[in-house]
Amino acid sequence: MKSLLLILVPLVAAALAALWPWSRTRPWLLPAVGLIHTLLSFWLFCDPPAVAPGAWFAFDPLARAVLPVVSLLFLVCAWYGVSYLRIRSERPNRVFIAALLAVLGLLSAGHQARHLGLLWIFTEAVTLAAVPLLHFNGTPRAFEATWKYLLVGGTGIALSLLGSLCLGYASLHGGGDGNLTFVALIAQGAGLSRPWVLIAWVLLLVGYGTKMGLAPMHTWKPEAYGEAAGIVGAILAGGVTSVAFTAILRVRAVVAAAGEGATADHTLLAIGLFSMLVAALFLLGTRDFKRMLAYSSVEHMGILTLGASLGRAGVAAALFHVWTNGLTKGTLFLSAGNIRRAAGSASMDDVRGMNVITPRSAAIFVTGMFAVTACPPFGPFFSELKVLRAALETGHAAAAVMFLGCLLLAFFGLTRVVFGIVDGRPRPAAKVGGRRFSETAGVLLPPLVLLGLSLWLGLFLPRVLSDAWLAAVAQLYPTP
Amino acid sequence: MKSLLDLILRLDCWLLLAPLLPGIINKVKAWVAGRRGPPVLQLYYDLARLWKKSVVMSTLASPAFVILPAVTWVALLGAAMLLPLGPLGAGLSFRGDALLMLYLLALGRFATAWAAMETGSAFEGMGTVREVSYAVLAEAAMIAAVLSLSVQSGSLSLATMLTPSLGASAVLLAAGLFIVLLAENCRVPFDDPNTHLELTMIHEAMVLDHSGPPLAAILHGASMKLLLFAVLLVQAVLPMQHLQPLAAAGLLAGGVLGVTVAVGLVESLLARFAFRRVPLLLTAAFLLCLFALLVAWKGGVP
Amino acid sequence: MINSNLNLLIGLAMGLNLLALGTSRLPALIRAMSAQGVILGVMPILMGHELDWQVVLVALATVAGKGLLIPSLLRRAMRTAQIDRELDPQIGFVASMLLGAGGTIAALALTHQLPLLPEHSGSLLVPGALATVLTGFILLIGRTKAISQVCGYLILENGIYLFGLLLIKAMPLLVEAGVLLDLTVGVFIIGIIVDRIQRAFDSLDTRKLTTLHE
Amino acid sequence: MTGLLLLPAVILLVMAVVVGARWPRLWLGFTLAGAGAALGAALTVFPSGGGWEWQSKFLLGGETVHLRLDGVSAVFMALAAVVGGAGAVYARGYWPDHGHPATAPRGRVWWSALVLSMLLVLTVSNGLHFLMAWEAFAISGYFLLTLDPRKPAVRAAGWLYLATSHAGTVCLFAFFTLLAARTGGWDLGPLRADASCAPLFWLALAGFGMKAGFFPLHIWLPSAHANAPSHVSAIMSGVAIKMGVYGIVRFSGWLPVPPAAGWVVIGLGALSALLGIAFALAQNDFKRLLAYCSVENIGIILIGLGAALLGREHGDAGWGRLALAGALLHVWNHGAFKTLLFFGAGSVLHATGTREMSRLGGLWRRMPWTAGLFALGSVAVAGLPPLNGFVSELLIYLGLFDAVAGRQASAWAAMPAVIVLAMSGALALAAFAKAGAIIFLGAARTKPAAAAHECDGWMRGPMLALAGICLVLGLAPVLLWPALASAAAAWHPAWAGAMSPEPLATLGWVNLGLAATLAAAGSWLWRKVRANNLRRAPTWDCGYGVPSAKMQYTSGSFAGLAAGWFGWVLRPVRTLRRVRGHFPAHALRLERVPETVLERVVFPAGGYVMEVSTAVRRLQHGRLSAYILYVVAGLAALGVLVFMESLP
Repeated sequence: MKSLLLILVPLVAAALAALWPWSRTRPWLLPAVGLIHTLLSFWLFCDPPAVAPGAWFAFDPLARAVLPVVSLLFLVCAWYGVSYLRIRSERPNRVFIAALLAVLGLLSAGHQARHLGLLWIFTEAVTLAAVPLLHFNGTPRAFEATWKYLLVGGTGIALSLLGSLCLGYASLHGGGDGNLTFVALIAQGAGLSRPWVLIAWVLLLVGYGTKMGLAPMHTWKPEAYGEAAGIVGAILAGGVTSVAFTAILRVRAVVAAAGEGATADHTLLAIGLFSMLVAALFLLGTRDFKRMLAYSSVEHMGILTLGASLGRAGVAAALFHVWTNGLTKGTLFLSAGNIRRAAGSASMDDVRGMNVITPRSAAIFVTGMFAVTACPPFGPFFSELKVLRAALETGHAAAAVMFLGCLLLAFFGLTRVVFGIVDGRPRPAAKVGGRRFSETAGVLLPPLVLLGLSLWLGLFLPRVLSDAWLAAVAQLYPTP
Repeated sequence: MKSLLDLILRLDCWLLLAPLLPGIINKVKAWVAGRRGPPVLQLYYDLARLWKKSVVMSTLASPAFVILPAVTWVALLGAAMLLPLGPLGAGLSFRGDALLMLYLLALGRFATAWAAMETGSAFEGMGTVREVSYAVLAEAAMIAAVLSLSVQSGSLSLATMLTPSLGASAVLLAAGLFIVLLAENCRVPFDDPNTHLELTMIHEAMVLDHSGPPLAAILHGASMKLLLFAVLLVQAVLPMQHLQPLAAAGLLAGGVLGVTVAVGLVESLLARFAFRRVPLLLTAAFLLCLFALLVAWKGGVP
Repeated sequence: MINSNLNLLIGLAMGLNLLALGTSRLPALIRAMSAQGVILGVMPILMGHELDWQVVLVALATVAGKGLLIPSLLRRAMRTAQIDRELDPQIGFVASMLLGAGGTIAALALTHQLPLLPEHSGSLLVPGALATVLTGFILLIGRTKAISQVCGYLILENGIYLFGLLLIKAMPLLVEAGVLLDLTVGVFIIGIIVDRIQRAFDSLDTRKLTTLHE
Repeated sequence: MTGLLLLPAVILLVMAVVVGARWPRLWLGFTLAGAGAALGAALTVFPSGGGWEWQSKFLLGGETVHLRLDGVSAVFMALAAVVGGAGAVYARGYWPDHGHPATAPRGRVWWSALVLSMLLVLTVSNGLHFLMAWEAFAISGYFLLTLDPRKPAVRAAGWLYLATSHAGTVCLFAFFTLLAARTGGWDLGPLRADASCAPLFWLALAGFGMKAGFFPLHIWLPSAHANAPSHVSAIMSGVAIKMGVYGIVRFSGWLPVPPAAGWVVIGLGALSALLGIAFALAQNDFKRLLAYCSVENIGIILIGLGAALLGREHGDAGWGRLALAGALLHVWNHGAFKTLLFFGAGSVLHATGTREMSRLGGLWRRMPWTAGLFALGSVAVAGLPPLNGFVSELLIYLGLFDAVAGRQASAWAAMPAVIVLAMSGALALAAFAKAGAIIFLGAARTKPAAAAHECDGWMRGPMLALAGICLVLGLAPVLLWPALASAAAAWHPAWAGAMSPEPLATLGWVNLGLAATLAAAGSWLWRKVRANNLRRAPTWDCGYGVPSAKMQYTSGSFAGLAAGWFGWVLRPVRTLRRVRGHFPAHALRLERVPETVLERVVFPAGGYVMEVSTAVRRLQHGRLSAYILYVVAGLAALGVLVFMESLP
């Protein structure tokens, strides 16, 4: 029941927001819903409900291992959103808020879906609900970004539907009774028809990989993140991608049950490393610090995929990385949003000396940059080291070398851009650009809190969390 | 009491006998040129006169300018005291005193160089540059020589090191050390101590501005350095440890005299090299010492 | 007998693919697309097995959506943009047709490699689906006008729907929910976007949409 | 006892970090007290030799906190404490609030953070915690280095430092993770038995070597040390690069090493020693000269360490122990005199505002203290008796000579090393004769040089203290014997037990006697000169009428001869305009010595990578149809991959 509330509360609130007449008070719906949602998800986290094997919806171990961080991220972003929307009071926020809440609800649904079809439907729904968020700014650039997001994402979604159909046909061919819950599919196991399973795997990997933003399907990411508001970027990068990732994990379990686990792992390894490499190469050259965040997100999706290909330890590390990466990326997107707003541009070529104009946001941005490039003692360091260790312990030495090399290149790129905009003499243009941006607590504390959470995850990772991840791994690897 | 006497005797050897060598060299050169030449004791007179003279000091120089010659002098004397004197043996002997000797020579070089740069004169700068640069190669040759000595003696203190075995390595070593001697003491063909074309000078150019007692210290130090190298060379190649003390002393004295005369002959028969060929000669010295080392290594454990 | 009727329709749809690939006039493209939609719509009813309400629902929705609603939306967008031709495409019309034909043959060949259920063995469903999907991709990649790309996307959807017909008996939810949601909402929003792009860039040429790049 | 001193040290430094931005005096007090406590903690370790260890149940990053301080780490901690304290005092005069209102507070905070993180690096005994402390150390170093990030040169140097340092850290990621994968846990400690860990040594060598900055991994070092504020250059050169040495020493002691390790290390050491000092000699920027001299000294240390490894390889030969002692002692000595020299350089920079030697000259008149102290530092760094530089070099020499006398295979490593050591010593003499002479002697070449001013007490005090350390270490090196013995024992237990400090004791007496004689003779001569009256006159320039400051030897002309012999690696870039006509109007001769490794190797390689990156980035051209094509391409590629996989 509570698990359904996780879905219904935000959706109802979205409807409410759509009807709410006072645009000045409407933003407060965000933190309110975020708070309820967080409380609910942590309540569920602390005493997980029993999962009926045939259930289409459930707060199962995998959802338990990922959903809390999504709602946590949403809560903090919502808090930021209040002050952000106050700054952007010139834009109508009705659709924006409604869409944001709808995204939250659909995300919770997608994370809890244990049925191939439902999972696809909700992923699709999230994609569509995110569209208004992207053209909130209403500029031509925003429309272009939205158009690309929609068409590339739509293609991916279509492919994942085709994949789902193929998987369904595989089950039908294997004498399945049309029950498409993952449990049933895994139970069918070797009964599934291999060729169809493999076709389905490729299609689903590409489809959901497009949603995750794995190279070479990542092309929508820089455009979308580069034009979206910081808060939207944070939620897309931290929340929406995680749905696609868990979807891939669930499908992989089915493929492994069908006896093609090795193939699946090889494809995951290949595409993960490829994404890291491509992202690193882009990072070396990009001159726009919001697009930089998008590429960094591509890189971390690659890390997740790499981890997912490395067996139990790797998947556990990947789930850990979902948390650390989500929170740290949130920090970066929010503080980058502040800097973008104060500087009036996102390009290295006209932004400089931000540690003079917005000293606090710049400090948070730099710290977050170090955190996301796996500098201890922040969370990503530990999760990436776990991935590395999993790679070395499973004997993927070459993959480990490439992983480290890509991390290094990415570090070069990130430091180049970040210190390029933070240091140096501030351009006078930045000062006169629009009305002066003031660093209020409302725009500083949320990224700071996320950074603190990332630090806390690194230094004092509570036992219960790692146990939750292990439980999820146990769900994904039913046979020991 | 015995040691005190020994010390005094040793000091006398070094302090009093050293200035003889330049005199002898000059005599030899004069003799070859068919002149009478200055008396052998000329340097003693010069030293005594300089010691009484007043000092003229460059307006640019700091007080260190007159103190540093003393440093050089002490460093050279210290190096000399480490060197065993035939029957007398070494005054102070410990593992690694050979290296201390090399580094004391370096200390003397540093002091001289610093004092020379004090004046800001272009000529002294030139001399300094040449001195410190050629020292790099000379140092390499010296260390190779020390290495070969320690290899063939299996020891690292001069007293026991200088027990050469007659043979190929001794010849090579002698040649190498003789070249180093010429270079380190700024003799022809590296340098010409008594020309007055400053452009041809290394050591002389460095001391152009000195006068009075400091100059005396420098000249005396230079003669000590010459004696030091001569003694080292002789003991490095002539086996004398199982001779009677007096015979050994005689052999040593004769050897030193021979080296001195050789220097004189070289000076009067050879012309000074062009500076670009100096490194080649020093490299040759280095290679000679290196071959000596390899020969000694082949020679096996003594 | 039934299979042959079905195959006839599928063959027709595949023919429409080639037409869509070959034409340079947007109205023709839209017409081909909508005709294909109608054909796909009636297919489930012809598939023989007894008509339960779900199948009928799917059929009606498809006909309404793909046959009427979307084409009218697109025509409106076309009128507002005052364009009715696809000029200098990325992939020429002849080339596209050849590609589509080649793809169709490849799809037929591939289908022989795949294990099919006995009742589908003789039908053209799978190759038709693959060919249509391919056509959709060719249009998406090869055309530059937003409207033609939308048509391409919809033909892609048609292909997927065609494949879904394999499963409509066993797992109808997957098919209908997927297709309906996808079509209605997706196209609705694409319509809006087309409209907005039209206003923002006063053109529907997606080649103008390249301000965002590295 | 050790713990009782270590805890307050950490607490005090943390408090210094906290108060640093606001209250300078309080910060100074805390930092000094913390450094003192750390020094005390280090000193308590030596006599016992046993070392100190503390394990708690407290989890940090999922690992129990495990601290340990043994002979090896104590040697480095003592150095860090001394330099950290001295630099804190120096900074008060060199980088004061009124001079740098914006950056001085930040500088204080990062300074304490740097010292603190170095203490942690030296004490933590767990892979994860080591990496944490290591990265904190590297990053605080970066922020200290770029205290003045408005200067493009500083930014470039800072980025190079950060990038190379992270490259090293990535190697360490691999090193510690592999170690954890092999041993099953992150806890560090002696694993001398487990031969499977031997190959990891190469990773450690690369990772820590990046920080230690031996040739050819030194690329970041010259620009960083030259552009940083001088007290930062001092601690970076005196201590920070030693952390890299610490890593190599520590893990070559704890883990088994491959047989080739000793040869490689001694070879790298010889290379760095010779080329480092050759580059130093050719520099015109005196801070770059000092930086390259650090490369040389790291090389000397590595020669000692390599000999120690060889000695351990050949059945615990005693000479290995001598060489190790020499290497560790040289860590200390270099820390002392290099810090002194950088402080001196700092006060010159502070007084004249230029780092170009050829614009200086005759500074001794305006700043006699700095000149004297710099001269003393030069004597020490050139390894001349009676100062400390000679002591450690002698120990290394003794080790190498004994290796030669041993007539084992290792002799073939030792003999070239000896020769290289001697040559680099002579080159160091030339380099520092040049530096001291061109900066402080002769006549002032420019106005700022003529208008220089002596540094204030805050800067002079630490310099005097360090000079004192150099003197004490030179005259009474035997004081350090227990430290070296316990360090050697901690590095290789078989080398525990009594070993006679005989070389150091004798050398101490000799140095003492030498110093006394020098003082006596000097003062005697001085008095004698005063007695027969001293007269001042212009420099006699061989009859030339008007000697001018322009006629003096410059740094370029000084280095010309010896640097010419190394032209094959220095590759100097000359711009020459010859003298023309009877009354030449203008002649010019500029000479720049490039960063050979950086400009001939690293930059081209980076250029290739950037070309690839540009080519890839062109694919993100914004055309939607191409993006969909990429999706299809990805689909096809994965399909092919899966098809290949599924083939039997």
